[in-house]
Parts: sequence; structure tokens; C-alpha cells
Amino acid sequence: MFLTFITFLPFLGALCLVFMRKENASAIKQTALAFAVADFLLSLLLWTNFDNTTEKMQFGLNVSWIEAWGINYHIGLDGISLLLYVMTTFLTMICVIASWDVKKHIREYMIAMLALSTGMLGVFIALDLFMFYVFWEFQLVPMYIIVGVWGGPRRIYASIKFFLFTAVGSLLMLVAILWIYFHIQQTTGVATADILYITDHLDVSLDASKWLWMAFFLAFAIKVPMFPFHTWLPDAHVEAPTAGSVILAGVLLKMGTYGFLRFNLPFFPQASFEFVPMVAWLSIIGIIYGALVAMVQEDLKKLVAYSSVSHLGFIMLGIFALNPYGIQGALIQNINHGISTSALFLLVGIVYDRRHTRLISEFGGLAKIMPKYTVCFMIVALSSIGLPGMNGFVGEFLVLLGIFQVNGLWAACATSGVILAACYILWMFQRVMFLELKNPKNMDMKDMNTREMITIAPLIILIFWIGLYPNTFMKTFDASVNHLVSKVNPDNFRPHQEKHKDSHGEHAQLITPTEMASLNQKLQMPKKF
Amino acid sequence: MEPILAPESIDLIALAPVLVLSIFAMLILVLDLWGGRNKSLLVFTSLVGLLMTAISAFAKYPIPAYSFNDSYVVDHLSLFFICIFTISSALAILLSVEYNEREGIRAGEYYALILFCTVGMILLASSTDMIMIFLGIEIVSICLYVLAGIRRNDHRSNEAALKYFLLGAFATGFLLYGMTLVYGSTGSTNLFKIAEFVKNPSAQSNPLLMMGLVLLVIGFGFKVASVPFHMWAPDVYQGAPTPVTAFMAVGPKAAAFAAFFRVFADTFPEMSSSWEMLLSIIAVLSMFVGNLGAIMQTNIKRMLAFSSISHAGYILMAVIAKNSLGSSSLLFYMLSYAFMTFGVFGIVIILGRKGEENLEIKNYSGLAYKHPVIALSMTIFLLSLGGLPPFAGFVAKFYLFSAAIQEGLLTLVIIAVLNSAISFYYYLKVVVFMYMKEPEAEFKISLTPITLFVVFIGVVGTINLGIFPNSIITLASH
Amino acid sequence: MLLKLTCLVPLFPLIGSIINGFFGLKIGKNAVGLIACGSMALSFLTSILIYIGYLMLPEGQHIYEQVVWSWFGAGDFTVDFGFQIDPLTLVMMFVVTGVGLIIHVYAIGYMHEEYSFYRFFAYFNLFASAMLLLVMGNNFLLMFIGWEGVGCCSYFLIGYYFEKKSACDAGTKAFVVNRVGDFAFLLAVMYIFNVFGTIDFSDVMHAAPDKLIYGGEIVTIITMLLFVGATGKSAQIPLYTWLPDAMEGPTPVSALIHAATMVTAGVYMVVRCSALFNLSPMTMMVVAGIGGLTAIMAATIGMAQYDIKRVLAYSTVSQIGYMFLACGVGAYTAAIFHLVTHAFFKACLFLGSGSVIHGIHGEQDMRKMGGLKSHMPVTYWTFVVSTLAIAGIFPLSGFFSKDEILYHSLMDGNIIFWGMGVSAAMLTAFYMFRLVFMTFHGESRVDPSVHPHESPKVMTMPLVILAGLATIGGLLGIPLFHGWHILHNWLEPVLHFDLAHALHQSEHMLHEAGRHAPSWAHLLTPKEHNIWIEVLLMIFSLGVAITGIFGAYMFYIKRPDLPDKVIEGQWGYDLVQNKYYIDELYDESIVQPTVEGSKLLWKECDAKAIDGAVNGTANVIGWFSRQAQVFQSGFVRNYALFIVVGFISLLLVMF
Amino acid sequence: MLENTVPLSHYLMLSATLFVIGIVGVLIRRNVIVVFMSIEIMLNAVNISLIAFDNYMNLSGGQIFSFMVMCVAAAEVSVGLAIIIALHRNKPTVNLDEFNLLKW
Repeated sequence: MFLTFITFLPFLGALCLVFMRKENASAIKQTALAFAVADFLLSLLLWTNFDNTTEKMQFGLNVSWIEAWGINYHIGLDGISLLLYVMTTFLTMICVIASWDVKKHIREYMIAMLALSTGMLGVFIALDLFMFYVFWEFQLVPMYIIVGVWGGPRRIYASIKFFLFTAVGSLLMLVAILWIYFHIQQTTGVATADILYITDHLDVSLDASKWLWMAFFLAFAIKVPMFPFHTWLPDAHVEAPTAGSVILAGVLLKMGTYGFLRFNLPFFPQASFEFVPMVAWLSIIGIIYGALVAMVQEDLKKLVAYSSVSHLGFIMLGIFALNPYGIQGALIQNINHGISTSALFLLVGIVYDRRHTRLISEFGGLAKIMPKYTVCFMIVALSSIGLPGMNGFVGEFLVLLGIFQVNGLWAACATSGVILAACYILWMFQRVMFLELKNPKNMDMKDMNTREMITIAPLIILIFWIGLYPNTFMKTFDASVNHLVSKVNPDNFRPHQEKHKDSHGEHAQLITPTEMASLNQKLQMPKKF
Repeated sequence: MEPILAPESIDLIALAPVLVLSIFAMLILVLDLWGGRNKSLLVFTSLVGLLMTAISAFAKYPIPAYSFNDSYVVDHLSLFFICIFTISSALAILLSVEYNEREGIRAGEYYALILFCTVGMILLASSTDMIMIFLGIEIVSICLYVLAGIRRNDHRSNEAALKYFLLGAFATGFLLYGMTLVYGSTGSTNLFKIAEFVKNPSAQSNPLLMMGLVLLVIGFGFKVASVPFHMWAPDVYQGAPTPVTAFMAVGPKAAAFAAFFRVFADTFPEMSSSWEMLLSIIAVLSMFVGNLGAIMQTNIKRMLAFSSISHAGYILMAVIAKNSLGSSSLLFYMLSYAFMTFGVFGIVIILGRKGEENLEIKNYSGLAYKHPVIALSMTIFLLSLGGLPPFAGFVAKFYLFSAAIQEGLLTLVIIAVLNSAISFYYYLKVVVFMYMKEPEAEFKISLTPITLFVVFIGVVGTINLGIFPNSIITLASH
Repeated sequence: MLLKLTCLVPLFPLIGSIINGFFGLKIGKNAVGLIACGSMALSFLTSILIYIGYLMLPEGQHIYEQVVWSWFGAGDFTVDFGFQIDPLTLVMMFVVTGVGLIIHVYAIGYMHEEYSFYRFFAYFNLFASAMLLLVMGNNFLLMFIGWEGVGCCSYFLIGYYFEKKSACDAGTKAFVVNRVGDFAFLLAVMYIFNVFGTIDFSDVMHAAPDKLIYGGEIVTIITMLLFVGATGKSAQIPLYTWLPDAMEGPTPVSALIHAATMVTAGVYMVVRCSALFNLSPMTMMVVAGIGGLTAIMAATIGMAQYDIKRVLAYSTVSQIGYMFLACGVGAYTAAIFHLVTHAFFKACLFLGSGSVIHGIHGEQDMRKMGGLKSHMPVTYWTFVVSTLAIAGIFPLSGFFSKDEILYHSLMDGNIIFWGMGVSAAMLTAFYMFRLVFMTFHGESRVDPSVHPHESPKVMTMPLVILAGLATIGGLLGIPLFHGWHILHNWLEPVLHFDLAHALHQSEHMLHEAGRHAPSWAHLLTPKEHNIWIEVLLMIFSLGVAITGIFGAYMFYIKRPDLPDKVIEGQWGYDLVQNKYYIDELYDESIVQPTVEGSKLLWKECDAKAIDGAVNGTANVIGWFSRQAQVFQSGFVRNYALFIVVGFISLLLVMF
Repeated sequence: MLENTVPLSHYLMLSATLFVIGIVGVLIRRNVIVVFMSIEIMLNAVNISLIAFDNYMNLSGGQIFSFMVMCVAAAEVSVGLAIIIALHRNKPTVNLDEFNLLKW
């Protein structure tokens, strides 16, 4: 019940705003903020009361919704969704603050923002396919409106592209959902779309499960977005208002990765295993491709957008390493990307507000006039290139570690993304912050004001917190991940799984003595010189 | 030769709704003589009539009950449809009131015609005999011919009436011919007898019968405006007075689908192998042509016409599915479709000006910031038509697709979902204009209470069916 | 228990940098300087206390580990935020804190005119703290924090004058090139975890002989990767190009980061992982080879440079090459020994050059110096001492460390390595004295408007101290007689390696895997320490050094016209002076293609191909919809025609 | 009696022919009235086959049906003519092709 309340609280706020006069903007903003903050604090309560030791769903509620179809209003949080849930409320709050200066139709803006928040929260708590789909589609609309109304010059194109792109994917997912619904009905005789039930009872032939997997994959891959489906992202990001970009990068993309963890892996473990190479290569291409393309962007936001493509590639790689390192890394990387990239967008937004341009060539030498801004930007930039001691590193390392267990080559390719990340971020940073302050338009730019500080500061604190003591966050999903891994562990499907006593410490199962020796022998011993 | 109509086989109670409604219709004609210029009395009477009809529909119990040698049936399907009809007719009448004021339509028979049309629909939905079906269709059509042309001095209205009339009659020819052939090859006009007859395989391969089926498909296909028999729809929808358009898009269509379902899914299930293909082709064509046609439209009525064509395409899937889920999803779809459509057209009327003006989509620019509530409800209707949760349209589509999936029509469903993706484009186009463009001219919109009330009902229905569909689904799935 | 203080050592500079960073502007320069040096001094003292504490450890225990908190982990992978104290660490700690402290003091004087004085010291302290993390971490990842941390700080400090494009470029270049090394380092760490199931130094090093087969592929790959990481950080071939550019930073930075501490991190890491390197003869050979090669190449380049700091930079590269040469032949002690002495004299040299530059107002080109001896005596004498040290003149520190390396490269390595070493030694002597002569001797070429002056005390004192250290540093390792070599005995517990045991383990593993081990007997023949050979070598290399000095004397004092004659139209000279065109090569072959390729990828692949497909679909649909409209002609008979056509086609479908 | 002389197929042929004639008429003629006539022809073609069926299969439903058809046809005529007249008021022509305001 509590969970429901938190989830729909923002929507409540939106309703309140509907009845407020659009004239007194300040009241509207304050109300919105009040609701957002309240929501965030309450969600923190969830976190504090969360039991880390179990992978079971918590704060659950399961009441019948459409009896005729056996569809329930079933919600709950587990380790996989908890942090995403909290991050959603958190970023909503940040966004409300960050959009304080929106002048155009502020009331509609805040309504959309709060409604969006509810939609996203719903996605993370839904434990019924039907309900999940409802929220999944519902949150499109406010986002569409936000991009389309408060966006940049090509906003209409971008918003429609965003909407249709996502809709196509999710509609195919709908078909898959229906198919599963009836399949379950036939096999178990129970008409239900309950995710947990399906997770336990779904048994389909490998071929069928591959098709279903594909259907889900398309929906989520578009959302993530993975390499060939990513082109909506740069447009959406560039056109969206700052807060829009923040939500987009911070939460919406995570819904894709969340989908993989909640559906593809547990529903179709074997299919997932079969598809690992494809996903891995797509992600690797995404990592390198995104980084390379980001390097040559002239628009700051576009650069960050492509960098997200690259980062999300890491997350996908981690998920499909199918081992605890990878998946935990992916989960924490979810959060990290949410924090770092959101911060980057906020920072870009700050200069955009002052100069109404995002072209890198327009800037240069800002470090001289905006020291605070420079420091913040530097910290965030470093975190997004995964400097150890900051949040990015923890996730990236675990992900790479995980994928290394699967295939060293993949790990190597993916790691090269780390180098490229340094290239594009630092090059951009140099061109924007350093060098001489040539452009006269920049001469009188103000440094960050208090409100902007308030939006950035918490993110920076988190950057270091996660970087130095991530256990606070990682212990929440430990149990869930282990449970998940036990389901999808590739050893369950390996054609001939060699199980042998490991005489070489607990890690011989990673490199077996035989493998080791064979590897070892490949090399000719050089003569002692 | 046994007597065709044995007196005991006539069951007037079963026939109650038809009788009640006819009586009220005539009553209106009479009242109109003395009523003078004030039409509100007529409106009131017709509404009462519809209410009475709805009530009297439940007079017969237990159901299913048959009458006129099993040529008329009262069962769940027909009952539910009667409810849909009464609701839609009532909404249509409510929509008309102020519209007629504005357009200066003084004709009192307008309401009578709607009621008569409703009678026809009821017959159509509850008849199990081809003769009855024919009569029903004709009653409906003839009323609609007149209604379409009721704005006598308007060229477009006339033209719509003419086109509808000629093509309608033309299609009727095909329908009749089909019925004849079926009759000739089965020896009966009664659907039950026919069903019995076609049970034995030898009859199924009779070319006359098959030919007849094809012709029937054309006849019904025309009535539900499915491709390639849809050509009349855009023109007529555009030309006819807006309330009539809304009415046409819902009531008659629903009735035709009811008959369609009875004839094909109930009567010829054994022969599905032969007609499934036809209907699938028609369905797919309707979806594509409807959606593609709608994309380029600039006039909102015309766009909605095309969208209704595509919806016909979706609904055909229910007929193809021909299972219990199919029928119930048909019911649910039609009901939610009624709410959405009347809502949309209500708003079209609100924004329209005298003489069917101001119907271009670009006239909606910036509506959201002049009249947020109107714009919001419009958005809700459009998204619901597109099939976006949490609105009625989504649940309906979900229901429909699940029926099809249960029947294993996977490809059809996939095509359907891709089409609804396309449809989002033009539904969103309107939203784009309302929210993302600046107003072109000053809005002079007629916020008339009754029309607003209809819109309100539409919103409530759409959202309610979207979020709490359970009760209706339980009713529909009997 | 004094060792409990361990975690404070890196903490002090961190706090210092935070204070300076946030309040630097308000509290004023003196306070800033005080805080910076104070924090360094504190951590230096703490190191001493820790040293005492370490000595008090019970017999047999020679590693003290302190886990501050558990950093992160997943599944059975966990990594602690922990420090370890062992002889090697202690040596490095002293170098970092000690030399660091001195240079901090120097910097107060050198940077005094700067507006963003506080920013400099914030970075400087941060660097010190990161460097301490690097040497004190008890596992690879914690080392990696420091590893990247120092890289990051050097990025800041190189780009300290961020309005100069060259400075920014140099900074970015340094960071990116380092990243290439880190990339390899990361892979190595993952591989190590994959094999050992842990990444704690003590466990890995202890388990190495039992898990890895001598000369096997795994250990070779791992060590190769580690070494690539080292080349990145320590500016060895092929990743050395960033170091000379790094001279864009203020001179104290060059002294601390690019001479004394950071660039030697690679050496430290190799020594730290000696247990792994010992198992892979092939890697060892590569390490030695690269080291020697770098030593020579950098030296040759150094001969032809005119920027005083660049000369020193190349000399640094070359000296580090020495250290790797030592590692490569298994003389880890020698490597560390040279690392220490090099820290002393090279720091001194840099600071000296800084003092020169300071004295003639920022001029760095040696062709515009000369005859400064009289103007800045202290600088001159300290400079000369360090130069003698680096040239390897008895009895200065450089002499001992270098000769130990040369000796081992002959005994444990082969004649080629030795040859490399010796020739490098000669070149070093030559270009260092070229530097001295061009700067301090001869007639002044200084632009008359500036009046050279000696630097203030705060700058000269450090020079003196360092010069002193450079002189006596050799005492750490008197090679001739065993037991006199303090450093060797001190590091013994860390570097102890039992080849026989390792080979036995390998055989055991191979047998278990059903393979037979090759004969390793020849590896186990003991080598006796031959004093006379060593003495001989000493004398020889001394001679070599003197030759080099004499050459320099001939060229730049006796016959100043000679150099131009010699280099007259010498292609070799151009090659050397242009640093073998390596930078250009990299730029042409890697940087440009990447950028161009990316542009192509963006414009063609992303915009045209992928997005084209997306918009293409939309356009196709639009086209169809326009076609669909055409049929809607408005003529009744066309509509009727459609019905009929539909009828016929349906019939065709039906039958 | 007729049965033996003229087989059912002839009647069906006849009605089919008439039906097609009607269709063609609708397709090619421009005059509203004539088009309308052609439609009537189609309906009567149907009637013929109905009666024929009844006659040959000795049923009666068809006859009723044909009566219904006639009534309906009559009704349609009345409405149709009314529409045409209304049309003629606004636009004095019976050429069908001139009625295409509504298209595309």
C-alpha cells in the first residue's frame, strides 16, 4: 500500500497542479517541488526498510485488477528495482529544481514532469506483464510532450521519432506478452500475467523462446538504446530541455536494462545464453562506435548523448556476462550512468541557459571566469571516464571483470572504450574550459548560482560515495543478483559441462588445470640467454 | 407447404425493444407536427424512448429466446449490442441538439430517423434469418441516406447522400445476390438451418455457396467500410453532418459487425478455411489503407474516417477469430469505440463553425493553451484510438489481439500492431498541433453545455473502460 | 602500535589539498604554502614512525597489512581499501614524502608570483596523496587508484597554464597515453583475478609459483600486460612521447612528478610483481630489451635538444630505461637503488634548471644562456654535483647504482644489454655536460635586457639538500662485499625468489595435466659473485663516463665551432633532433586516422545509413499514403469499379 | 409444366447476366437516373434467381424474400429520388461526374 502511495504521489501532485491558476508560477513550482521532495524522502524510507538478505519481492501488494483475465495489480520491489526506483524519485526532485527557470507554460511542464515520474516508478514496481506494459507505454506520453513542447528547434521531429521508435518496439513486445499469456494458460491452466508466476512456470521450446526473446529484446534494445537502434537518442537529447535530457538519460534508458534483467534473463535463460555473442558484439560495437562518434561531435549534448550509447554498451555487456560480477557491475553502472550523465546534462544546461548555444566551438577558456563550474564539470567528466575512486570505475571494472570470465577478447575490446572515453571527454573539456577566453560573448558569463549548485552538489557527493564506498548501494541487490545468476548460469546449458575437482584454488573453474597447462605449453621456452 | 408464420411462434415480448422504439419514433413524427420550432421536446422524447428500449430489451427472460421461427433471437450478444446502440444513438442525439441549432437544421424527423435507424440496427443485431438481416440493413441504410443529406442546402451534404445512396444500393445488390445464392445452395434463409446444412462436408464445396459467401463478404464489407469497399466512407463521413458522421461511425458499423459475426463466425465456422483467407486479406488491406490514407489528411473528419476504416480492419480480426473471445472482444471494442468516437466528434463539433467550417487540423494549433481541458480530452481520445494505455482503446485492442492470438493468427496480430504504430503518427499529428504549435487565429469555439456533456461522458467512458474494465469484460464474455 | 598510523600517511596531503582547494584564495599564499608543506612534513614524520613500528615487528613477519574498509566486491570477488607496509613500500614512502617535501618547499619560492598559487598546491598535495596510495596499496586495484590518480594530477599540473594551447595538449596527451597503459594494466588485473581468485599482492605473489607454470603463456601474457602498463606510466618505448611534452608544466612539477616519483611508478610496479616476472623469462627479456633500447634512444635525442628541461626529460626517460634494464635481468635491488639515487639527483637537476629559468625570467633555450656560473653559484655547484652523479663519477650515488646495473646486465643478462647500458652511460655523460657547459660556461648569450640573479633561499636550500643526498646516496648500496649492500638486505624479504621451488611446482602441474616438463636443469646452475669482474667493470664504465665528459668539453668549451661542423648536413642529426619523428609518426598513423574515421562514421554511417534507414521507412510510408490517396478520386463509378474489382479478386482468391 | 423444359441453370444464367448488365450500367453511365435504374436491374436479377430457386426446390422462403426485396426497392426508389431532387435544386444537373467536391 505504502509503495502504491509513493508511486502515485507525483501523479496526485500533477492533479493538484491542474487546479492551480497558471498565473502564480512560484506557487506552482513550490507545490511541484514539495511533492517531488516528499516522494523522494518517502522512497528513502523504502530503502531503509529494505531487507538486503532476501531476493523476495518486498513492500508487495497483490490485488485483483481484471479478474476476467486473471490480471492483478501486483507490485513489489526487489534488489534489482529498488535503487532504480529511488533514483527515479531522486532525479525527479533534481529535475524540478533544475527547471526552476522554465518560463513557458510552467504549470503544464510540472504536470508532465510529475506524471512522467509516476509512469517511470510504475514500470519499476510492476509485477504483472499487463500492468508493466501499461506503465511502460504510459510514460511515453509525458516525455513526448516534454520534448515536443519545451524542446529545441527540431523538437517535433525528435519527439515523434522518440515516440514511434519506442512504440514499434514495445508493440511487438505486446504480442509476445499475449503469446506468453496464452501459453501459460494452456500449460498450467492458470490465466495470469503475473511476472513471478511466469518466471517460475514458463516452459517453452527453445525456438519459441528465441522468438519471444527477440520480441522483448527489440523493445528493450530500442529503449537502452543498443547500437543499431540508437539514433533516436541523440535527437531526443539534443532537442529535449535540460530536465528532459536528465530524466531520459537517468531513468528512461535504465528501463531498457531493467527490462533485460526482469524479463529476458529470467524468462528465457537458455535463449539469453544462446544470444550472448550477438548481444556482446552489439554492445562492444556500441561502446566503441559511441565513443568514436562522440569524439567528433560539435554539440555538447550530442556528445554526451553518444557517450551514453557507449556507457550503456558497458551495462549491456555486464548483464549478458551472466555472472555475478557482470550483473552487479551492470546494476551499479546503471546508477553511475544515471548520476554522471545527468550531472553532465545539468552542467551543459547551465551554459546553455547563459549562452543559448551548445556548440563547443563557441566556448573556450571558461575556467578563467567560472571556476566553480569548471571544478564541478571536471569531477563529473572524470567520473564518467571511470577514474578510480569515483563511481564510474566500480561499475566498469566489475562489468569488464565479468565479461572477462566469458571471453577475454570481448573484455579487451570493451576495455579499449576506456581509452576512447578519455579522449572524447578530455578533448571536449579542453576545448570548452581551457585555452584563452576568446569569444567576447562569453566574457560576462556568471558562475554557477546557488540553485544550480544545489542541483549538482548531491550528484557530486554521490559520485564520490559510490566511488569509495559502493557497498551502501551494492549490498541492496546482492541477494537478488545471486538468485538471478543461479537461474541463468550458463553451466545449466553448456552442452558438455566439465565438472572436475579443482586442485588449484577456488578459481580453477575459471581456468581449469588442463586449460592452464595447455595454454602454458603453447609457448616455446626461450633458451636462457 | 407448412405455414411460414405459425401464430404461436410470434413472441412480441422478445420483440419489445423494436416495438417500443418504433412507437416512440412515430410518436416523435406526430409531436413534430404540433411541436413547432422548439425541438427540445422531441429530443427529450427520443431520449426517453431510447431509455425505454434499453430497459425493455431485458424484458425477455430466460435468454436466449427466439421468435418468428427462430429468425429473431434475444441473446447476450444482441442484448449487449442493443445497449451499445441505445447509448450511441442517445449520444448522437445529444450531440445533434446544439449542432442543429447552429447549422439551422429544423427538421424534426431528424430524431425520428435516428430512432428508426436504431430500430434497424437492433433488428440487424438480433436477427438470425437472412431476410431479417436484409431488412435490418436496408432500414439502417435508408435512414442514413437521408440523415447524410439532411443539410439540404449544402452541396457537400447532398453529394455525400448521393454517393452513399448509390453505392449503398449497389452493394445491397451484391449482398442480396449473395444471400440468394446461399439460399439456393442451402435451401433456407435461416442461419441455424444453414448452419446445420453446411455441417456435412459435401455441401461445403458447393461453388454456388462459396460464390454466395464472397458476395456476402462484399455486402457486409461495404457496410463496415472495409477495403476495397470503403471508398464511400471518407467522402460520406466528411460530407455528412458531424453528429451523423459520429453516429454512422459507431452504431451502424457495430450492427453490421454483429450481423457479420452471426453470419460468418456462427453460421459458417466449418467453412472458415474458405472465408478466413478473404477476411484476412480485407482486414490487412483495411488496416493499411486506413492508416496510410489518414496520414496525409488535413481535414479532421476525413482523417477520422480513414482511421475508422483501419479500426474496421482490426475488428474484422474478431470475426476471423470466430471464438467466444472474439465475440466478447467485439462487444468490448465497439463499446469503447463508441465512447472514443463520440468524444472526438463532440470536440470536432465544439471547434467547428457554422457551415461545417474550421475542420482543418491546423485550426487546432495551440488549442492546449487556450482551452487545456478540451485539448487534454482530445488527446485522451486520440491516444485511446491509437491504443495507448491506460485508455479504453488499449484494453479493447488487447482483448481483440488476445482473441486472435488464441486462434493462432500471429501474423495478423503482428501486422495489426505495426499498423497501430503507424496510426500513432497521425493521431499524434493532431496532438502536435494542439500542444506544440502557436495559435494561428483566435479561437471562436462554442462551449455548449450538452456537447460538452457528451465529451465528458466520452472521457469518463474512455478512462473508466481503460482502468476498470473488469465489470464490462465480465458482461461481454458471457 | 605505530603501524596503526599507516592510513594517515596519504591522508595528510589529501586533507591539505582539500583545504587549499576550497579555501586557498581566502587564507592567502603563506598559509597555503604552510599547509601544503606542513601536510607533507607530517606524512614524512609519520613514515618515520611507521618505519620504527615496522622495525619492531616480530621476527619473521615482514609484511604489515591494514584494511581500512572493504571497498567493493561481487560474488566471490572482493577488494579492500587496505594498505600494506613492507620494505619496498617503506623505501618508496621515504622517497615520495622526503623528496616531495623538499620540492614542496622549493615550489613555494618558485610559484610565488602565481595568482592561482593555491590551485597549484591543491593539485600538488593531491598528487602526493595519490602517489602514496599507489605505493602503499595492498592490492592491484588500490594501486590502480593511485596509478590513475597520479596520472590525473599530472594532467592537471601539466595543464596548469591552461591558457597555453601547448600546455593543454600536453596534458591531454599525457592522460590519454597513460590510459593506453592503464588499459593493459586493467586487463592484467582481470587476468590475475581469473587465475588467482584474488588481487591482493601478498596472496598473489605467494601463490604465483603454485599456480603458474614457469615460462608458461598465462604468466607471460599477464606480465606483458603489466609491463605495457608500466611503459605507459614510466614513459618507455613505445609510450614515452608524452613525457618531453609534459615539461610544459611548472618546473617543480617536472621535478616531483616527471623525475622523482610518478614516472618511476612503473619500475615500482614491476618490482612489486617480481614474483610474476621471475616466472616468465620471455617477458624479462622484453623488459630488459625495451629498457636498454629506451635508455639509448632517449639519450641520443637528449644530445640534440636545446630546451634545458627537455634535455632533462629525455635524460629521465633514459635513466628509467636503465631501471627497466635492471628489472629485466632480475636485478630488482639495483633498479630500486637507481630509482632512489635518480630521485635525488634528477630532482636536484630539475630544480636547478628551474632556478636557472627563474633566474633569467623564464628563458628555457640553452642557446640563450651560458656563463651563468658567476651569477648563480649555488645553483651551479649543486647542478654540477648532480650532473657528476648522473654521469656516474666515483664516489657519487649515481656511480654505484649505475654500475650495479651494468654489472648485473652482464652477469645475469648478456653482452648486448651490457653494451646498451655502457653506451647509454657514455651518452648520458656527454649530453649532461653539454647541458652544464652550454648553460653555465662560455660567454653569456643571455639577452642583455635581463639581469640573471641567484634564486632566493627557499629555492636554493632544497638544491643543497638534494645535492647532498645525491652525493651520499650511494652509501645505500656499497656493492663490493656482501652485507655492505644495505638496500639489498633490506629488500631481501620482498624480492626473495626460490627458482628451484617454482620449477618443481611447474613440473608437478604439468605432470598432473599429463604433460612432461622440459629440462630446466641449466637454469639452476648457481652463479658466484665475482668481485674482480665487478671492479673491472667499474673502472671501465668510469672511463666511459670520463670519455663522455671529455667529449662534451671538447665540443662546447674547447672548440665551440666544432658542433656545427660535425652536424653539417648530417641526416642522422636531423633525425635525432626531431626525436626520430616518432610524434609525427603517431600523429599520422593513429590520431588523424581515428579522428577522420570517426567523422566518417558519424556522417556516413550514423547520419546517412542508420538514420537514413529510419527516416527512409517513414518516407516510404508517406509515399504509399500519397499513392493511396490517388484512388480516392471522388467519382462514384470509380468507387463502384473498386467494389467490382474487389469482388473479382476475392473470387480469384476463393477459387 | 416448366420444370422439365427449362433447366434451373438457364434462370441462373439469366439472372447473372442481368446482374452483370446492371453492374456495367453502374460503371459506365453518367446519368444519375440511369445508374439508379441499373441498380434496380440488379435487384430484379436477384429476384429472378430467388423465384427460380423456390420453383425448382419447391420452397417458399425465396418468394417472401423477393417480396421483401420489392418493398425495399420501392422504399429505396422513393428516398433515392428525393435525394436526387434535393440535389437538383442546388445543382441543376444529373451528370454524376459533376458531383465530386469530396475526394482525395
